[in-house]
Amino acid sequence: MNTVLWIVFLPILLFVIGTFMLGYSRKYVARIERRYGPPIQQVFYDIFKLMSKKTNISHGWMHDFAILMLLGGTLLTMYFVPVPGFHFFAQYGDMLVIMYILLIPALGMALGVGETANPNGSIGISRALMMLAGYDIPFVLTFIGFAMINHTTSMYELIQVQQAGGFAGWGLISQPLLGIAALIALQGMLGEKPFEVMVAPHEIATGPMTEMGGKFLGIMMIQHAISIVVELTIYINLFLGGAVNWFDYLLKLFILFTALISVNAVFGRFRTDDAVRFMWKIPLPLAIIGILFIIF
Amino acid sequence: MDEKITQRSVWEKISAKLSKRSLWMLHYCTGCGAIELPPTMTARFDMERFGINPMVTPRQADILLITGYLSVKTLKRVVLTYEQMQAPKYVVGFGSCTINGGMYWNSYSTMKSLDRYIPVETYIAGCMPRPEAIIASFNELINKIDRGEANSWKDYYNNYNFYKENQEHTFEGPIETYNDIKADAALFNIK
Amino acid sequence: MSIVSNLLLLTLLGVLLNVIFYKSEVVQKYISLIIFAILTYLSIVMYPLVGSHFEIPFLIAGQHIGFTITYLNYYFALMITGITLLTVIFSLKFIKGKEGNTHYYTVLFLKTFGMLGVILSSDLLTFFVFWEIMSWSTFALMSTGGEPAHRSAFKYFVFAVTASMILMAGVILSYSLFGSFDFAVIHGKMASLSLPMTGFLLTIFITSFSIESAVFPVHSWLPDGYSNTFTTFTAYLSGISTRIGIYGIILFLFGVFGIQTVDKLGIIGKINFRYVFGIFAALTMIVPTFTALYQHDAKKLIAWHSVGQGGYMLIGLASGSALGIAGGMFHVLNHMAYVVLIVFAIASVEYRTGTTNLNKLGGLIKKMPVSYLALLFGIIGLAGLPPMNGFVSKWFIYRALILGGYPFLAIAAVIGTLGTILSVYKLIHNMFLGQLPERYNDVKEVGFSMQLPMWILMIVVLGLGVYPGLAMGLIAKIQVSLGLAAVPYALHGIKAASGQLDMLVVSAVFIGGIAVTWIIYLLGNRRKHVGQYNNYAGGNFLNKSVAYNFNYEFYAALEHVIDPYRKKIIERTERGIASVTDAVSEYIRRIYTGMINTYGIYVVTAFVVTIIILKELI
Amino acid sequence: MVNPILLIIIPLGTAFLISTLASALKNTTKYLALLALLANVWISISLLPEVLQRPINVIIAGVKPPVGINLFVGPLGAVFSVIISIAGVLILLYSFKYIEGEQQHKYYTLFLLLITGSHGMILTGDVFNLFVFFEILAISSYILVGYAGDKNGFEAAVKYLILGSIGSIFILVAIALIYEGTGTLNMADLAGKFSTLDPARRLMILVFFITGMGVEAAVFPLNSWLPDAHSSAPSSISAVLSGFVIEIALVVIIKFVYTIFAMTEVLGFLAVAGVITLLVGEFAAFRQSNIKRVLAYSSIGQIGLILFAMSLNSKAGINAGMMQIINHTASKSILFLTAGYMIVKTGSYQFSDYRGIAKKMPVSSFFFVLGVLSLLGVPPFFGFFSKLNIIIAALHAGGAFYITMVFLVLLGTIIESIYFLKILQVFYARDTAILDVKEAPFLPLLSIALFSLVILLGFLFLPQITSYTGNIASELVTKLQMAQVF
Repeated sequence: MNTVLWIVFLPILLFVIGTFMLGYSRKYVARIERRYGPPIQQVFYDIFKLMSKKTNISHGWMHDFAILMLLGGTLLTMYFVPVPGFHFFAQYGDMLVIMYILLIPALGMALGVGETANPNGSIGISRALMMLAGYDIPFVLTFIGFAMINHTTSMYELIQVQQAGGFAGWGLISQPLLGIAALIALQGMLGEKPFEVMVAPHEIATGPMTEMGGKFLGIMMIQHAISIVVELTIYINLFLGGAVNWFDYLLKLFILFTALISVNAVFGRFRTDDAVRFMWKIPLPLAIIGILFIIF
Repeated sequence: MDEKITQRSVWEKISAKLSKRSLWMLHYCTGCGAIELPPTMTARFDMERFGINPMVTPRQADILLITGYLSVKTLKRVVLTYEQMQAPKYVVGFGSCTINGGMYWNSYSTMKSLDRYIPVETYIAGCMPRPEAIIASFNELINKIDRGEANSWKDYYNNYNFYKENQEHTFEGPIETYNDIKADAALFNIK
Repeated sequence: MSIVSNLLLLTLLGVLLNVIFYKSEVVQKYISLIIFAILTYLSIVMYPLVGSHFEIPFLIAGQHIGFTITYLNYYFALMITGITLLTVIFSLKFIKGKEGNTHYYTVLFLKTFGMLGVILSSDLLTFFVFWEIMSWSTFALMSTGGEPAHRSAFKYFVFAVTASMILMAGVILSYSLFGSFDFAVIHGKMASLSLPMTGFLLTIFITSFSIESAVFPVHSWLPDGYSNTFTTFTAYLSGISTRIGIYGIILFLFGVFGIQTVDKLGIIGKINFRYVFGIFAALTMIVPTFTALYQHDAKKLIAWHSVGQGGYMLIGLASGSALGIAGGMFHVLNHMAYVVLIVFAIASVEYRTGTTNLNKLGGLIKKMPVSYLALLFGIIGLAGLPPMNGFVSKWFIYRALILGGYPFLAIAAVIGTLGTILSVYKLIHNMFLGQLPERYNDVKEVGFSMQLPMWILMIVVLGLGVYPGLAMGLIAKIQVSLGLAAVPYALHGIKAASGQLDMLVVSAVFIGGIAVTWIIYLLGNRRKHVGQYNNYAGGNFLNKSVAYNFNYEFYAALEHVIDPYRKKIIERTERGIASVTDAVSEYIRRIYTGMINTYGIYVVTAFVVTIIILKELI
Repeated sequence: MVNPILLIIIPLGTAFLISTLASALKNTTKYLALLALLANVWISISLLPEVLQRPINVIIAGVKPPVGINLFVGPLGAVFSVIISIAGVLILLYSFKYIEGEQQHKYYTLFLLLITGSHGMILTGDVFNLFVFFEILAISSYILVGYAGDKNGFEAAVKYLILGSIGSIFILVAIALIYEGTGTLNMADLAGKFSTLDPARRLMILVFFITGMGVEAAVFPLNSWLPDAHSSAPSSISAVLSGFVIEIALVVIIKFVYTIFAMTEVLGFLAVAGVITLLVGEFAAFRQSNIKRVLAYSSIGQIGLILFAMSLNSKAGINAGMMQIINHTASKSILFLTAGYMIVKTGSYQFSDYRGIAKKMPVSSFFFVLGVLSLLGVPPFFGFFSKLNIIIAALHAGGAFYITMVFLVLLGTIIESIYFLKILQVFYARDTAILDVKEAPFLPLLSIALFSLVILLGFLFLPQITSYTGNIASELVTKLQMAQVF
């Protein structure tokens, strides 16, 4: 019964958290820029407005289906990532599954954008995929290293291992190099500056979103809200010792997110090749050194 | 007009209340007025307070802000862009040029009145209008949406023949935008 | 006896009939269809005979031609006959009217004959005989399709003949060491062999099979060879032909030598034979996959991936754990299913548009939705994303590598997967997505006979993804029969102490997620479909004369990053070897000057040298 | 029992008959030659079972062996006679169409003399007679090489003549030294006495004999005449020369080293020489564009392989070497004979001019492919089994040395495969230049087809063939000759 409740309310919960986090992020950035900024519930208005648009153009059935695949894939990921009090699906899929189902929304998106026949979108996807090659390698490597020392690939068990060790058991503390590498990769994974070249509104007209409007864009924003929480949760679970209760969880989310958007607020944008080079020159060697420490 | 307002359902009222807080703006900057937009967006005036954000593609935008004069060539683009936007959509004419041609009133190549070609929701008078005027105009637009009066976009479907005639007269022939306005009208239950 | 000999004799009959009726395409087509259907049936009903051994009473060098049916053979026989049947069904229309199709089915039968012989053989000599037949028929397969095909087939031949010669050395060396060709006898005597000799022998065999399965430094024959021939052959070759090399590796690593023997072959510390093998496998995953990024021909792109995917199978085998080996073997099946599916989709496009050039296609999703769906299923499998089959086997492999303590091999697998995702997106995007060029406005979907194999393979790809247990049962039996630990499988996944996999749950949750999204989607207003020219272009007017598409140099930025590391060492080495051979032969040729006085000197020299040497000997 | 002497007398007599009756018989001489050779085939085959029971020692003119002249027909001689006779008949059959013109009786005379010399060399039990038959064989082949009468043929014949003469002088010197040292020329007698000679003399005899015979056997570097001679001769003669003439010289060397000199310690040297010959031949063929030169160099390679196999000092090695000889005789004859008509029809020696010839001459091309496959040792053709046996034998010899040798042999095979495949690809090229050529006539094709039967069906008779070659092996290794005579 409890599980059913979780299954029903978890998406809503994470959606609300995600929406407010995005709103907070906009406010935070506005304040750094000395603006007043939008209200914290602004993202909710945006989503509502988009969902209630009267025209919703689409370029074909793949365009329609891509949206379903996008949010569907994100919901899939969401259920497999343990949050405090809910890890029902963790027994059916481990971290490796999560790593690869994380790519389903991206793939769905890419296909839909492809069908819009807009080169801006294609360029955006091309950049997003290249960025993927940049950040995913260090990120997965850190996970591999972490899974290797703990002899498990299950995320739930990794959380428990960390919590058993107390504060010193946190991944970031016990394996600082891996933790830092993963943190940098996480910035790329979230698509925050300086790794947001795939969107680049002034250059390629928001890339993948070029032909997206109305409810399509609305669902994309819902997905964005949820996926941000999910990706942050993955990092928390792997390197910040998971969370014992919801207060702990929200606190960690808040701190981690603030750290990342602070970087986002003050950085410009890397070119794609520079971003990939950066990812392969800083976090990747860090992760490799971290793993060498583990082996020897 | 009044009839329509009274006919609004509760859902539509709530929808208007929420939607008015999120207006994304596509600014079509052909004239000098665009220089006033950065101050409007940045720290001093900060239009994001009202949920107004600049956007780059017509698919995402709610407001089409036309700054300055329009020549035949640019007007074609404006019409295309307008047709590509997704309803409900609001055109804001910025500066005198869009109202009556402004300082180019006797130029042979500029358009004198924007609302002959596409329906305009609000105008901002002035040459050029200050950010305060822009913010005021947006507030006016927000209020209109709240009241359910911002329905000028329907005129394009209602009176398409009028707009099309003016366009074709100016362009000396039809333009192919691949938008079937007649079919769209049916989509919105207009006529 | 009956089934094995029937299998082989039927294939030979197929060769014969096709040679006889080489003028009539219709007769050839139906003969082949019927015979391959029977072959498939026979290989399915072979199951109860597993474990039996047959001999054809005919001596080669004091040795009967022996065949045996094991679980491993059965697994491969099923794949061979099944995929050949699908290829034939697909080819019925595809090759019609193509130049050089008169021997199409003949070489297909000959190739199948060779492959069936190789996998069913129970001794080294039979293995080698059929191996040679297989190599030559592969060469014939690759040669069909004009002058470029001839050139690339020639390149294959150079590699293949080297592989066969190495294999021959290995076969005979083991005969002289063990006194028998029989796999079982050799396996029994393996423990008595000294370790260096074991290592040497194993290296010989593995090298030979590596050439056939296109492992990294010796892979360069494959991409051109596979992509220049008929597209259906590309499917067939990348689907199963290359994997016979993998069969050889499985057979020798685990069946003939045995994992215990192989594990004894240490080099330094943790680095043992398997680890070195794994490094080659890792390079096989990375280098060809990233070379695929640069390709602008669909067939060539897939051919490069065919090389790269071989690395996953090998690295799974190299991991040495039950899970990894199962993953490697499972990946053979999975790869076959999705790569053939992908190539069939490409072939459909080629059939309708006449080109596979990725820079010239686009937007075909509107015209060929079934082919698009086929390609989509295929690339999801190839990229290794859930819920398709490629993910499951890759998951086994990753997990085996991580828990086995091979982080760098695991990361190689991940890098390979990322490269794959990049290039398969390019493939599907440039063919089916983006703007539809005006010249393809009249393109239609392919007919039923070409759709049918694609639908079947789509079901296989998805079915094995959701219910991996369907194949894992057989694989677990193979593992037991090879003396390995069996992988703890369930119908839809893996049961393990930590971190299980249940593909049914994953798929169900995914479908649930899609359903929820669909409800949200329905909450909004109706969507409206628009044409491709109704598109944002910064206010510009689009029409059919405006090329508004992005497919040329799709990953230019990444290529900028990779380019400095792309030294083309392999190409340069190969060219070097070729030019050295040329130079050596040129010098040796010049020994024969054509002048009688030099010849006289040779005779005198030979005389003197013989005296000097023989004086020492006597 | 048929007297083995007939094998020598019949062709010799027919040769004289043909040359005397040439004016009367005109172009029908060839049937006479065919009859003679058919008789040879029958004799040699009927000898085979008897010889395998017990070697035959034929005494000529009633004088007992140590003093008189005799023929010794062991398994080696019998099997080789069969090979020579059958190959001779088939090649003769081919020549019927291939050799035309008024002077053809000369061709048949010389051909029969060549067969005479071949039989004689292999059957004789006397060292000096060996030299005589060697000269008959050599001289007739010099002339046949230049038979076409063109510049190339003449030049090649002269080179062959000069080098061949050097070789025969060496052999003569060796024979003289033998006779001076032991006082006997009978091989069986010699076998017992040879070891009594002092080492220096033995060395000199050995060296003179090996180098002298090595010229004819085409061992590197004594084989420099071969590419010219084999490529300039008429194709039928190339087939004869490659098919069994060089092999005979080789087998004589091997026979002497094993039985008469009984100096198996030099076999290692011969094995190395064989491998070097193999590699030189294959590499030299690698960049040839003249099809007959390719085949000629390939013959060098094959002779190296045979020498290597036979020098392994084991029954298995000799057995395998003999099988390889059979394979080489059949397949190289096929190749030369098919290439012969391709040259005739296209008028070019360059195989690059044969693009797409398989469309016009499908049967010839098919046989060419068969020949190549067997020569390369592709299963299930006969060449596969001989090559397999060679390598088994080599590895049984054991040691890193022989493993290295095996790898070099396999390297040679790789090179050989590559250049042959290049030719095949040209034959089967799709984008054909319009070649206005026709298929070869029936009779030559029949002869080629009969050769192909050997390599195609050889594997069915493998046990029988191995039993014959196995007997040869035991003859050589157990020095059967001595045992039988004394």
